[in-house]
Amino acid sequence: MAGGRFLRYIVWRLLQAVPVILGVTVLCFLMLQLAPGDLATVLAGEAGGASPGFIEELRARYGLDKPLLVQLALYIKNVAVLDLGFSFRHNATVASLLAERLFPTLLLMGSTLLLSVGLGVLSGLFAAIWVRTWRDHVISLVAIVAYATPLFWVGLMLILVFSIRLDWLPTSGMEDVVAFYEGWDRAVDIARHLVLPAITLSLFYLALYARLMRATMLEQRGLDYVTTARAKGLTERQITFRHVFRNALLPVVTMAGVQVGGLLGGSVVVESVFAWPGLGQLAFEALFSRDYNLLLGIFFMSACLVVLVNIVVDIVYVLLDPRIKVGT
Amino acid sequence: MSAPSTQPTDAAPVLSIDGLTVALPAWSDRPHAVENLSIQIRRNEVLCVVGESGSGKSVMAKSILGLLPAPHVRVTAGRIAFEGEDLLQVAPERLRAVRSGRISMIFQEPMVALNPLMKVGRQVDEVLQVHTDLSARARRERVLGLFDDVHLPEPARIHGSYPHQLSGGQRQRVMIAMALALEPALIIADEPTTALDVTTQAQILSLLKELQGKHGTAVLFITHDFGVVAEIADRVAVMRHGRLIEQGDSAPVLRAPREPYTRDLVAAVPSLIPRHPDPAAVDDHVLAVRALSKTYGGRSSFLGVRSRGVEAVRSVSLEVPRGRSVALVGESGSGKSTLARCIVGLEQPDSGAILLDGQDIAGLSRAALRPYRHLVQMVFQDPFASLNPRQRVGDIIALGPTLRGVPRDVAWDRARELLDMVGLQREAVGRFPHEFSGGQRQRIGIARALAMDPKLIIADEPVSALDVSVQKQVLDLLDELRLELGLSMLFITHDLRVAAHVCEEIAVMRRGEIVERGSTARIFAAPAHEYTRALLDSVPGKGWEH
Amino acid sequence: MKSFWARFLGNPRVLAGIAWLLVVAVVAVFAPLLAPVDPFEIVDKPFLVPSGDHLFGTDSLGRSIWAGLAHGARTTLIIAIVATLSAVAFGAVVGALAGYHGGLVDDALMRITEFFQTIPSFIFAIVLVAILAPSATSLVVAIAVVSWPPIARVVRGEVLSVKSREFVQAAVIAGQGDTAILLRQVIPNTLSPLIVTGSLLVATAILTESALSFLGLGAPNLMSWGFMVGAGRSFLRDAWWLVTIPGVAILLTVLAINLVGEGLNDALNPRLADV
Amino acid sequence: MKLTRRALAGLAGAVLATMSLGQSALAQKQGGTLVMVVQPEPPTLASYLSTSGPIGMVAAKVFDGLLEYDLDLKPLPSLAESWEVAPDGMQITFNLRQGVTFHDGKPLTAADVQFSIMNVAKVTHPRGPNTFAAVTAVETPNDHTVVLKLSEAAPYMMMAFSGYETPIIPKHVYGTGDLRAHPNANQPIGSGPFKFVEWKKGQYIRLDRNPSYWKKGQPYLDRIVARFIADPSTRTAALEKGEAHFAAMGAVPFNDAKKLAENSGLTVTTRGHEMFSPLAELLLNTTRKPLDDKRVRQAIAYAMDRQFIIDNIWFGYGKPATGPMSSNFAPSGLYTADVQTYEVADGVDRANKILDEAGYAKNAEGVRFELMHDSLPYGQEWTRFGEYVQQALGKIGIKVTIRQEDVARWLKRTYHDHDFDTTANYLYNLADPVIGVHRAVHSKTIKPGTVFTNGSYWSSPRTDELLDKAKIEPDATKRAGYYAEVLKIVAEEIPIIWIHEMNFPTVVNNKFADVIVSALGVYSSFDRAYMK
Repeated sequence: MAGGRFLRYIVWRLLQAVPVILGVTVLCFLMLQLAPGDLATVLAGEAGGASPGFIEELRARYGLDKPLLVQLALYIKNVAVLDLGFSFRHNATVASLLAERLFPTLLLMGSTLLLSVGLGVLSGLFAAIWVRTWRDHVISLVAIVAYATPLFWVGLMLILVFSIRLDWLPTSGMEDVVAFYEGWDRAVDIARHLVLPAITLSLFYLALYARLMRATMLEQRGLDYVTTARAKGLTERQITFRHVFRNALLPVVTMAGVQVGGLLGGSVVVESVFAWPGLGQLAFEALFSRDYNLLLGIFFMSACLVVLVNIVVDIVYVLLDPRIKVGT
Repeated sequence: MSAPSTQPTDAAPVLSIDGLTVALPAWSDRPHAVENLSIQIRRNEVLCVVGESGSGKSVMAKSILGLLPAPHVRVTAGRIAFEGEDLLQVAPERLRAVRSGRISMIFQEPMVALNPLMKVGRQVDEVLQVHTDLSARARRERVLGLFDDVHLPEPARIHGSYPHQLSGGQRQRVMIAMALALEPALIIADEPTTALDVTTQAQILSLLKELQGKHGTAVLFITHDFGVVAEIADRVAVMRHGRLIEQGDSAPVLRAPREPYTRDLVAAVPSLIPRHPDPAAVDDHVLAVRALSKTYGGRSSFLGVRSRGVEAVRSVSLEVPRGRSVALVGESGSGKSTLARCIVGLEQPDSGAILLDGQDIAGLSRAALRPYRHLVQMVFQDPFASLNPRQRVGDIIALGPTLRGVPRDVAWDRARELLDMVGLQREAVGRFPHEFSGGQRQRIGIARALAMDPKLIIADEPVSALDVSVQKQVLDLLDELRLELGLSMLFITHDLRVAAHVCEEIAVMRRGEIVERGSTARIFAAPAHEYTRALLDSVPGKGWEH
Repeated sequence: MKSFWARFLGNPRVLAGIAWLLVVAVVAVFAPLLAPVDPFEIVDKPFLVPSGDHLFGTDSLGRSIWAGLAHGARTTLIIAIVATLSAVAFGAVVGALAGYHGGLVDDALMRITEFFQTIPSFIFAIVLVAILAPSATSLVVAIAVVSWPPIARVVRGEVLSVKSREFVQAAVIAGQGDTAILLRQVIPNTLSPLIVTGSLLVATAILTESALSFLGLGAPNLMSWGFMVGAGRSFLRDAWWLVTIPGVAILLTVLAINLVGEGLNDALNPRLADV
Repeated sequence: MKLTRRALAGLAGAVLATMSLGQSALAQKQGGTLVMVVQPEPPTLASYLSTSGPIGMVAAKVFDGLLEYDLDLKPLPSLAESWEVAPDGMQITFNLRQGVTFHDGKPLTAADVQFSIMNVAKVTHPRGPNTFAAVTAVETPNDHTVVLKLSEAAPYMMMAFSGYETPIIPKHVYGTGDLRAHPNANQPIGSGPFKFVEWKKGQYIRLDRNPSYWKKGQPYLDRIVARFIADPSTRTAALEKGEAHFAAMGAVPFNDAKKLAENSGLTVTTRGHEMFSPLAELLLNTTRKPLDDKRVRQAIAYAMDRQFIIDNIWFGYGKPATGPMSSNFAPSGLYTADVQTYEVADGVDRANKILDEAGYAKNAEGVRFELMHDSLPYGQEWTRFGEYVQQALGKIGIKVTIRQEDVARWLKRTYHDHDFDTTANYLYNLADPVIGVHRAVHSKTIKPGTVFTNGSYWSSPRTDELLDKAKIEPDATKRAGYYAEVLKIVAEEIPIIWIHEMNFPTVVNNKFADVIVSALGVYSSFDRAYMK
């Protein structure tokens, strides 16, 4: 495919994403207005009390006294120039608060995606190769149980076993706050902290992909092109790896794209259990303190992330499947 | 190239199947797919195995190379002797060496028989890679040579193409190149032309014949089409319900079959000689289409990227005289179905007129169209998709009348009569479609069309999905009903034999245009347009008349 | 080909799933007879280990875990099923309209569906529950609101494929109106994938309910398994049975639903099962 | 210059403190990092704007106050080397320590104190405007003398000069720009023992030793890191594993604290809350029927089994309360337990009898009337408490439905809309009844829209009068007399069902010592804490 055409496709997809993201923002904005109580009350409550005059002053200051549509228009106008506003609770710009959470979020999301897709595809692949043997049954059983296990339960159990009983890994956080490692040591330290949350969050998706991969592998194996390959004299291994594998990967890629939104959401629980400084936890806090600028910023950013990942998935799809045409 | 050390003589069979029995899983409607089957195929010979669906011919073909879908379908008895070995007994490695090395296979639908994600050159190359020690460069040369042998244009371009970038005929040529790669002793071709257009089919058949003659390969050719048999076979084996009915040299079997079943089958093939005499000219037209055009797609987006649409129908004019049957003949993509869909109001034409009993219905809204709906009814191609699986036959047939205000019990009574008329039991009203066979469902479809008392019936390939014997019955039924009820019919088909059987007039369509129109007798006798001639030349078994 | 029921009930996984679901259903229906106390009532000392007196022990306030489990089965199932039904109903309507009408209607509806899919669903559910204040109704609403988009997509895809089938064209030619075609011809033929997706959605709904309860957003006044897990989470290490028993109940039920749902799928689309 | 009795006592305390410091200094070495769990993560570090716990826990290490307080609430010198209260109580003079610098190197002067009181505490602080209501002016005769002019005597004010309650902040930093959205709100600059270094949002705040702290050799710790762990079970795990060394104010679940106390590497103490004395209460809306009926309120009070609540919800961390004042005020003589008690063995019978007599008959289902209880959204314990209330009141024929809303809604419903039947709460008594007790029952504190005030809307002219007298009464015995009567009246009227005095467990890793040395507990500066 021509590079220029590919670039045009990406630009086209990005342009297409604009109304979606805008729509999500408006939807969220209006939804949040339904919640009683506002930032001023919460701040006053948090501060330990304040006079009514002071609360009114806070409202005026945060623009909460303006009519709803004016607030919305102002917000959209600002978002259009990528100004996500100011979090009065944190006394910092929303952009800076989000920026701080971006790396941990992407790290957790990325490693979870990698782990779940990688291991999920592998275990699905082997389950399909060993179909109807005890090894297939073990993989399938583990997958279906993992698929049914509540996330938080897994998290608590992993801490109990691997941190407290075995003392192999830290319980929580993203890095050691006594040592404050630098450079390479820091990377290793972060990796050690990442292990448990990433495993917890991947488990469900890993099971999902393993099951999907196994099913599509089996489905693909019944197709005619596999019979052709067999008639060519290829070994089963060659058929599996040269022909079936890539075809079976396509639905998994599609599913992975769909799941990114879920991944961001599911991370609320994991981040809370493992004290991982991601967007999910921030969203949780922002919601309960009615810090709507921040919460909307988080929705905005996660919408962007989801849209971006979907574009990436589409590109991967184009690369994997020559039948998909670019530029339509 | 490794030639076998002991060259088999012409008399000795290349492959000999003895007492082959293939069991079906317990839940199937019969215990065996193939039962005690014995056939031989000799060098330099084309053996056609003919049979209707469910005869076990494909299962037999697949069992030769051990390609049955294990573990449910498996060989339970018999021998498959090939070059001194029993293929049912050899070790897996040996079987793999035989596959493509000594016996290769061509499948019905090349689109799905090729890996969609792999360039076709690589897919052919794989055969050489697995079975020979040739270098990559040498293999590429060989693949390009093979592509040339099967008359693929621009072999280098094809080499780097994906299956979806090729036409159906080109794909099948790739499959043939793949089958020929190692000059095997035997090629098994499982309905290799069924999915192709008539003209392409003719080309592929002649290619196979040419290559077979050149290499002296034996070909086991599986087909349901006696025309194809007549075209290509040296010998014929007829199968039914997993058993061999008769076998022999093709000319005697086709001319004078011994077995009644074979006789029925042969008799069911419509003749190429038009059945209806040249009709008198009539001015009274039930349907007149005037300069009709229809373009698909062509939506513009806000970025100003405007995709060009497909002109499916280009300024077509056509008349169906009252009481006549007109065949609309063309290959896939010729626009014949689009034209039909415009006439019944499933599509809105872009321009032109559709005069139904003199009333222009083109461009009418769905509501405005409703009073005219009953005038034109349609019989569909796919007997499985055309009946709602969740409705009773009575409701299916009575739908149109009840919508026009006929009380339900009256409509159901009429449905019973209609079922009787199309040769089904009256009790069928209370049953569901899945309880019927394909032919029976097509009869239900006809009954549904008749329930509206239409003036015109549009039959869109109504028999192409049916077995030969059933095909004939449905065609005859349609013809009888038309004459008896004085209906007019627009019959859409790709099969000139079918057209000759039921239609008085023919219109030939290509690329959205009607290239030739005239009485069936005239067109068969003296085709004016070169495309019509090509179509007639491509009809398989045209020289054979039983 | 075996019949649907033979394929469905001949599957041992399905039988195991159905058996467990039956047990849960019986317990849920007969909870007032099987555990004739208010599940919130303090019946004995706190933290009693499972024993003859209290089948599954007591929790941190001395409430019977068995009573909680039995009455909680009701709440959990009702919330999950009502939420799923609402999601299925709404998703099916949106998907059917989009798929059947195509064009602008399709574009608009699918864009809106995309909005809902772009917002991380669990965060969305949290926000909804917080806005509506935790209650059985708001849990149902929240779960339904985040669950309908996949249903809409499935139904739209099915409708698109069914719509192009010839019997729908036959109905058009017979003069049947759009709404009638959609209701009589199209929708009945999209039911099987809808049932499969819907049944699996019940499992997801149970997990979502328990995760929300874990975060303290469960319905007050109603005993549910998620509530029990949420209330017992702090005592995981001192009194394992507080969390483990409802946790296992959730796991087994979700597992059972998945097994049955998959069995349904395999039985309705026998292709895979017979490879 | 005449020193008052209190100032003398303060001086004596200071001397004692210095002596004890000198003695133990031998055992103390410099170094070590203390990781404290702070829950939840503070939104900012502007303790001059907010009394929010997490903010104070961190900011109190960065900002000094004019005074410190020991475990018995005795004021000790800090930035003020000495102080003097005029005999009529209308003037307070502080003599500032010299040579104190802020973390940016600039010297601390009287102007900074003046700014911190007049422009900050009296204006932006949530409690300050009340506490310092009597302050009319702050005079600075020279760079190290500060004189507070009062409109009336305010003896309670002496308890409000800690670095947590009234931080002294640099005028040259916070005096410019908008104080309520100041860039340094998240990067505080003070004169305290620890300097702010960095804040990784969602993870930790890092404070490093201030080498030029005015207490020679102190602080001992090199660093304090405040870590944020949202999940309570994980917090316990981190403490057990030694990844965190310190947790206070409910950061550790009460049941876990009990278990951690058995861990040989950890010490659990309940000291360090004397300055706060939180009281758990069942708050009744006395403007609603039938809660406007004293007899109904008394019946409800009888129906509560306080010891059961303490044992099973707070796992023993608490002591039954007798009224709006904590027994922590017993040493000052202000507290009395001589009031009507509801902690009786036959509480349920008495409650039923009272309600029967008052004419609230049970219907066929045994229900007299129904109430809605709003659970306090500050943690699991309060959810359990709500469930307990539901059960306990069920026994006396009151059907309770629970409503669970989030903090924003609860605050609005309780203090803004006043739209509730019953709810729970815990109010701090703080260092003096004037600050902590008056707000719960005085008619002046019935202020819709102001949070953590008189939520029951109950008051009486007599109690108002007594409270107003107690506020300006310098004589402790007289004050005690006023309060004794107030407590008696309130216990009988029982507009709020006081449940228990909350004891928050503080968990300290045994590697560290002298962490809790003040009534302010976790809200103190940790300048004496050291690693063994």
